[in-house]
Amino acid sequence: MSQSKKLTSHPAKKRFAAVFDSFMPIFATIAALLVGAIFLLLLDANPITAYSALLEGAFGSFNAFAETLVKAIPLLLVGLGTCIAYRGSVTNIGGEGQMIVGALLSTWIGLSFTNLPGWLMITIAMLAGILGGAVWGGLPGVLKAYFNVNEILSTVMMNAIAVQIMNYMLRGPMIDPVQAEAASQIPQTARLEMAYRLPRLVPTRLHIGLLIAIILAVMVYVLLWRTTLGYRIRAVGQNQSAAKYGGIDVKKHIVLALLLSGAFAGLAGMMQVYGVNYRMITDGSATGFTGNAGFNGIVAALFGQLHPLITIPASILFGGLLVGANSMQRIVQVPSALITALNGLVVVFVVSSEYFRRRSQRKRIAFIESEDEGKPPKERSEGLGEAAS
Amino acid sequence: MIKDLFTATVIIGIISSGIRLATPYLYAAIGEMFGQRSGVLNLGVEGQMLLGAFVAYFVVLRTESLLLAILAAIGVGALMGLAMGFVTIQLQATQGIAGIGFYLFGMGMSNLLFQKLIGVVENIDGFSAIKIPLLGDIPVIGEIFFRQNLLVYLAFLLVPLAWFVLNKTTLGLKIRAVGENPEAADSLGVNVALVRYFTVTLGGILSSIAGASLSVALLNVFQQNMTAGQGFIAVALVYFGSWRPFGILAGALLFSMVNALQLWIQVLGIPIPSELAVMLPYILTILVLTLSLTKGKGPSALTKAFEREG
Amino acid sequence: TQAAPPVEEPEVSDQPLRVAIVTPSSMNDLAFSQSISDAMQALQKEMGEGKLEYVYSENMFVVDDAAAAIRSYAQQGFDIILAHGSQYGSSVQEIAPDFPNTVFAWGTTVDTFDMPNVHAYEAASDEGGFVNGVMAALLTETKVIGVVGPIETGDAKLYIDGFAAGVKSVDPEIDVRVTYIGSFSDVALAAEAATTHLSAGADVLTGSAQMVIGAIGKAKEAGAYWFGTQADQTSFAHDVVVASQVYHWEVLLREIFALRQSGVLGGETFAATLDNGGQVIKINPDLDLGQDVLDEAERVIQGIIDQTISIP
Amino acid sequence: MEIRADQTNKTPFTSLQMRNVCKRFPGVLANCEVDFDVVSGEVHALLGENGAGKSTLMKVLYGMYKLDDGEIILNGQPVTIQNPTVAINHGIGMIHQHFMLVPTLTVAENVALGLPSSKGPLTDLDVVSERIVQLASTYNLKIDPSALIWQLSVGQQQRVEIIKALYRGASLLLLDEPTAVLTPQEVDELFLIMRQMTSDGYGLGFISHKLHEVVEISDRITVLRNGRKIGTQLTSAVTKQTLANWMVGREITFITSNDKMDQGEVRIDMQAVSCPSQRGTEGLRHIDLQIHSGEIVGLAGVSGNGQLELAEVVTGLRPIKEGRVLLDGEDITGLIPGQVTEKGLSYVPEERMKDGMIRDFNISENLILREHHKWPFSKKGFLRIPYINEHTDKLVEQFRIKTPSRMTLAKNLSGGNIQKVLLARELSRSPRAIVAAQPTRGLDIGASEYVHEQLLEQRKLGTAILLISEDLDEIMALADRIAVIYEGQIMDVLPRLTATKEDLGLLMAGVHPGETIQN
Ligand SMILES: Nc1ncnc2c1ncn2[C@@H]1O[C@H](COP(=O)(O)OP(=O)(O)OP(=O)(O)O)[C@@H](O)[C@H]1O
Ligand SMILES: Nc1ncnc2c1ncn2[C@@H]1O[C@H](COP(=O)(O)OP(=O)(O)OP(=O)(O)O)[C@@H](O)[C@H]1O
Ligand SMILES: [Mg+2]
Ligand SMILES: [Mg+2]
Repeated sequence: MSQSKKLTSHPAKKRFAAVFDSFMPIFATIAALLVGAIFLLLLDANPITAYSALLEGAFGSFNAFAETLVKAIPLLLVGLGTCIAYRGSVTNIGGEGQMIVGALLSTWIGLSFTNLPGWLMITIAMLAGILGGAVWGGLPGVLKAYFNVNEILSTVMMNAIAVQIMNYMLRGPMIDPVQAEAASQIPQTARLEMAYRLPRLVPTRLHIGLLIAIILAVMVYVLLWRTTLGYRIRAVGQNQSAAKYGGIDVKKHIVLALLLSGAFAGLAGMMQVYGVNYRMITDGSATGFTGNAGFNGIVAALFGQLHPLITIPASILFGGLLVGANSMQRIVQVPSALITALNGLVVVFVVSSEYFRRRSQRKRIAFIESEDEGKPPKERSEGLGEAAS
Repeated sequence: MIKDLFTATVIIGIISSGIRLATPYLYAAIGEMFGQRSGVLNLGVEGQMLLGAFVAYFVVLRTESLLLAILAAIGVGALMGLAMGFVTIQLQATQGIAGIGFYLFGMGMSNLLFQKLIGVVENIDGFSAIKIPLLGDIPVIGEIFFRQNLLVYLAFLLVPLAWFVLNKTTLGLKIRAVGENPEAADSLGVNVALVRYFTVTLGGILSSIAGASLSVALLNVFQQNMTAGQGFIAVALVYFGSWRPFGILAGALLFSMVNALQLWIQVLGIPIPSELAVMLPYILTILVLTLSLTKGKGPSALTKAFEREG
Repeated sequence: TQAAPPVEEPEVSDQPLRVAIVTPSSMNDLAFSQSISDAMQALQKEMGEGKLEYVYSENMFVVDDAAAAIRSYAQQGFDIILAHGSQYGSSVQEIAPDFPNTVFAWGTTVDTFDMPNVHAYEAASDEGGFVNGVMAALLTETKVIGVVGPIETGDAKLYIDGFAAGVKSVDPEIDVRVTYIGSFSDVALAAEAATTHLSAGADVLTGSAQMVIGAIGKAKEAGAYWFGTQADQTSFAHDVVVASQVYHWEVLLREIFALRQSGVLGGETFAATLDNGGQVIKINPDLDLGQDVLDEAERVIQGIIDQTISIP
Repeated sequence: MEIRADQTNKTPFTSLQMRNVCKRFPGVLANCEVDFDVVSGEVHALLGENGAGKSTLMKVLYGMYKLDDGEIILNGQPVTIQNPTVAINHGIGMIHQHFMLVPTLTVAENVALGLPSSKGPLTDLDVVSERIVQLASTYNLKIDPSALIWQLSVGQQQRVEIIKALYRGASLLLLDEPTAVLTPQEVDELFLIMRQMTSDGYGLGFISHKLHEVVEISDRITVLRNGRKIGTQLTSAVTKQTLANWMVGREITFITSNDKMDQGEVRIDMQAVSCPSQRGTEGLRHIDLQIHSGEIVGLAGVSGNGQLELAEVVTGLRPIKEGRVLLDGEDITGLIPGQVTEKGLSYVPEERMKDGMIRDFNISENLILREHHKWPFSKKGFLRIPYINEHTDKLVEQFRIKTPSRMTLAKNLSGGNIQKVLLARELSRSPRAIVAAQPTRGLDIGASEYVHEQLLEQRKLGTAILLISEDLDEIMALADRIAVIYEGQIMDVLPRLTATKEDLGLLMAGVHPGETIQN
């Protein structure tokens, strides 16, 4: 366990260690896949074939990479919300429900007004998605701040409620008129106007949502560490009683933290409709629509050490894993349940690898004369230890 | 139509459905409560339930032994709990996320094993109803309360037992102290990690039994994803019950009975959309908690990893 | 509108036919997805060694992932791609134009989007539902029948509506009570829904989708008759399952294969009906139902086939 | 009464030596080649500035920190103390400055925690309670075993800590600033107990910043500076002044304010203020109190008599039930804390880690807590990082905050330096009025001196200051007038020049001097 006490503080070595640390999630992913290889062997599949299919499917071609990015968009958006919630010390596991409500509201608007210019409708729809998510996240916020109802409870319950609302809307008021006539009555809405689709970036399914999400990531970074609002959310998250003493309205900022994190999920829901499916369809479950992004986005944020900017590559990596795993399933024909189990293993390994990253970081800090809290602005510092000797 | 709901048949039906539906919640939520009281939030309950449900079912299918089935479920639950413990206690991983990881793993694994080892569902002979002598003969009440299967009785006995362990034993004292102020407990030589390992493992075992109660006692089948979110509801019920066994009992019964009620609403043809009926238990649970005046404060060290510094 | 399909010589070679299937639940769900898997196995046997190959992606309940799978199979050059889920329509519509030589078949629906390489297929599950309903009406003594459904749409609703119509055609006084439990997987709630029906006086039950195994268990415990759909559920509860509506997709698939050999890649709609044998009512031979019930079922089936009986 | 195994098996304490102890934290060498020893029957005091490494040394001995280098020899045997359990088994007990108690449990439960029970797996709280009462009477400690910790005053909580150690058979007891939170009477009681313990053969390690206490109670004194040992002396051989010089490395003057100030208008005006209390016992009852511009009013009283409530009422943290508070004639009743801050009121809360600082924020972030939303710290909702950094550097230097960097998290500062950060924030904003609760608690003498200077400086600038302190010496040294609070009421307000400690003591006990004491 413990290594030699006296590390030589060789600068190149230290830099290497720092780089090594930041790749920790990737190593953890690889370790999880190695464990997964055992399952593959048990299932009579060749792990090497399987994993090269995974890599190929995620990053192997222009189109594969585009698919990975498409998958990463909702993960990144939900992940950004998670970063905010985490700093405000609230636990939002209602991403699934918030995505659904954001999608419902924006789809409803898109179907109600068919003659608007595309850019205008897209803007309105984004706002509607944000609004829907914000309401579905803000409500647990209000319940927590003013009625002391734990947000884990309320967000879990509200996920279930959102699914039922979606099922009702898609078979009732919002059903595709064609389906309303048909015998099968598939619970789906009509398709959005061509003009309303999010513009594509390159001739793949990759849409402009990626750019928007990346811009938002930078904005969340600025929000959290460069604005008074972010400062307040973090202060309330760390110590409510001190925040109150600092003149901060604690209840309001609890609501804000949940509301903002819900807003991002709502936008993710909108983008799934306007950027990918162009209509809403339900199979009766939340996952059918969200693809589990409400949960996986939390994981992506963790991959990104709950830092909005690192969450960008983290979402892409995680998106690639999900896309690649599906492709692996197709090529080596293993049951898809294996993919779910692997997904779980990766999450567990990555979240555990944080320990090793922290430990090695701490060790480094002890020998470099700076305290890097992972937060801006970075500063040099004088070691007291040196001064004392 | 609404007044049809106030007949004896319906009320008896709701109570007895409620008791059955509450059974898995009780196991899972009481297990989760122990973990949380010591400071560990486990969101992986759903995955543990699914694995427990599968393993118990599989063992009955192959051996027809209910005892072995429960032992196997206990074993699997303990393993999952220990793994969760290792990750969150030893490696100090963020608890919420680790739990989601174990949820996905348990769900995927149970599905995979089912597909590979069984494939096609069959009915099994699980725990059958036991009529408690005398009590079981009381009209109405006997039927509701005293003609259930063993795992149902045990679930309800678990509630006072959990209360007793938590409040009257040295172990319970350690659990409460560790969840509230691990530094203080540590400074008195309480092994914080060990206590947490114990509660998380116990939580895993109880979640696994919760799953088994579905597959080998209440339903006698296994189906992929058969828990359908019950593990998450169980976690929510711990908050509803303010981390107290009897509070959890109240929450589990409320949720389950409203769920039974919504089925009756549909059966009696009361004209509301079926989706609204399905939503009812979720809405009412939030509402009741919102309007209730006394809400406990959670254990202060909940979700906080403990590490002695320096 | 149809340009002649780009020449792809109908090869009479040894090359096997390559089919890819995308399904929303798992291939052994004893219901919807299993029915297509059974059909493929039947066809493999029928066509002989090495003539038919198939791969699948199951549990593709995420529409987006299903779309990726469909596109990827098309790229890999599969001959026929079965998008076996009503929610996959949009994806097929998007993808099919990019692969004009590939046959896409979308089930269960009737819409081919007027595309030359898209077939649509569906099951007239209301027909089987109607037959089941007629038998149920003849068997009930309490005049109360309970139905357990997942969500109130699609194939489940079609079956359940057909079932109710069948019951009413025998005796409009019979009470058909329907519960939708809002989920395809909550076995416990499905079981409790069945129990609730039983307490409310039902002595015959039916239901659709994979979570009904919970309900069948309760029917078995209470000795109430059960009617199944989507797969043969007799083996699951020998004593109470009266009849199951079973799909034989191979009937339709055979046609789709044959059309492809003759160069027709799409544009047709198929329905699995009692008439074409795509749908069969399997009656449990071990139950003593009484000859009149069997006769009546036979009469109704015949009536539907020769269209003397129409389902409202 | 049954005596447990763990109380009888322990070898009695004879001596302890720590040799060459080194302990490093990231960027800090907290202990470096420190020697420290205690023998049976003595009190060995540790002295040093804030951050000198005193707590660290004690925590190393108690197994809470791992030793980086050096050795520990107990009763002649070298020992390794990996964790507190080992320490307890060796008969070492520790009273932490931040109490190690579980607030939601009872006294008896806190004591019983971690010990084997006479009833096997079941708790034996009745037995434990009995023994607590017994121990308590031996050492004259009054305590109710069934009380919940959070309901107890700090003094009482400390007694629980002592009982916990005694109950476990500790014979070497380490006390880290035990007197900082005690009233003078409680300090006297504690010293009585400590003397009784040394005469029973206990060895005691003792940390305090109050030189008179150290001189009064200890037999030997070790001084630390910057993590290194400066020297060890017999207490009888040193004076307060030499100790002070040792610790700080320069001359210390003990300040008192003798200069008469011209007082201005009434600035803080409390009119018949009542409010509910913290624990549902007594709140404030019709408080009338005026503080003038350029005046320091000292609020004396035994802890828990309404000081916290009074401070919070003025600063807007606690709602007022009746009456009103004026600042420069303007009604500030019912304003929220942010608005009160806006009006120019500064507050130094007593529980600084809980109420005044954010543990996981760095020094910069903590320094802007009050005015983060105002120019020059922010502009249009954006923080002005360069200015904030500049500001931090200035205050770190001005208030001599000892820290590796301005990015250091508050929780990694020594207790005294945390207090300095807080004071820097509150005093640097040119307030109109200051409410300061126990502003020098836990500060070393150099720092206390500095704080006192600052308060007098503020007074010179015309600020109205309410100084809440349990340290009568501090109040007598600084205040112009002294108000005494008892059970939520102001007993009397005396000018400092005429006040005597005896009168104040009586008032603090709820008795007016001259009155006959009735029961
Ligand atoms: N857990 C820790 N992590 C990092 N640094 C620490 C930690 N504990 C103490 N330090 C640092 O070690 C040094 C010595 O701290 P210590 O608490 O021993 O001082 P002290 O003498 O007790 O001071 P005070 O009189 O203020 O209580 C300080 O610079 C402090 O910031
Ligand atoms: N949980 C913690 N994490 C990091 N540092 C801590 C923690 N608890 C205490 N510290 C630091 O450890 C050192 C010793 O803490 P301790 O509890 O002994 O307080 P102290 O130095 O005696 O404080 P005071 O001045 O109030 O007497 C301090 O520097 C404190 O800031
Ligand atoms: Mg200290
Ligand atoms: Mg200190």
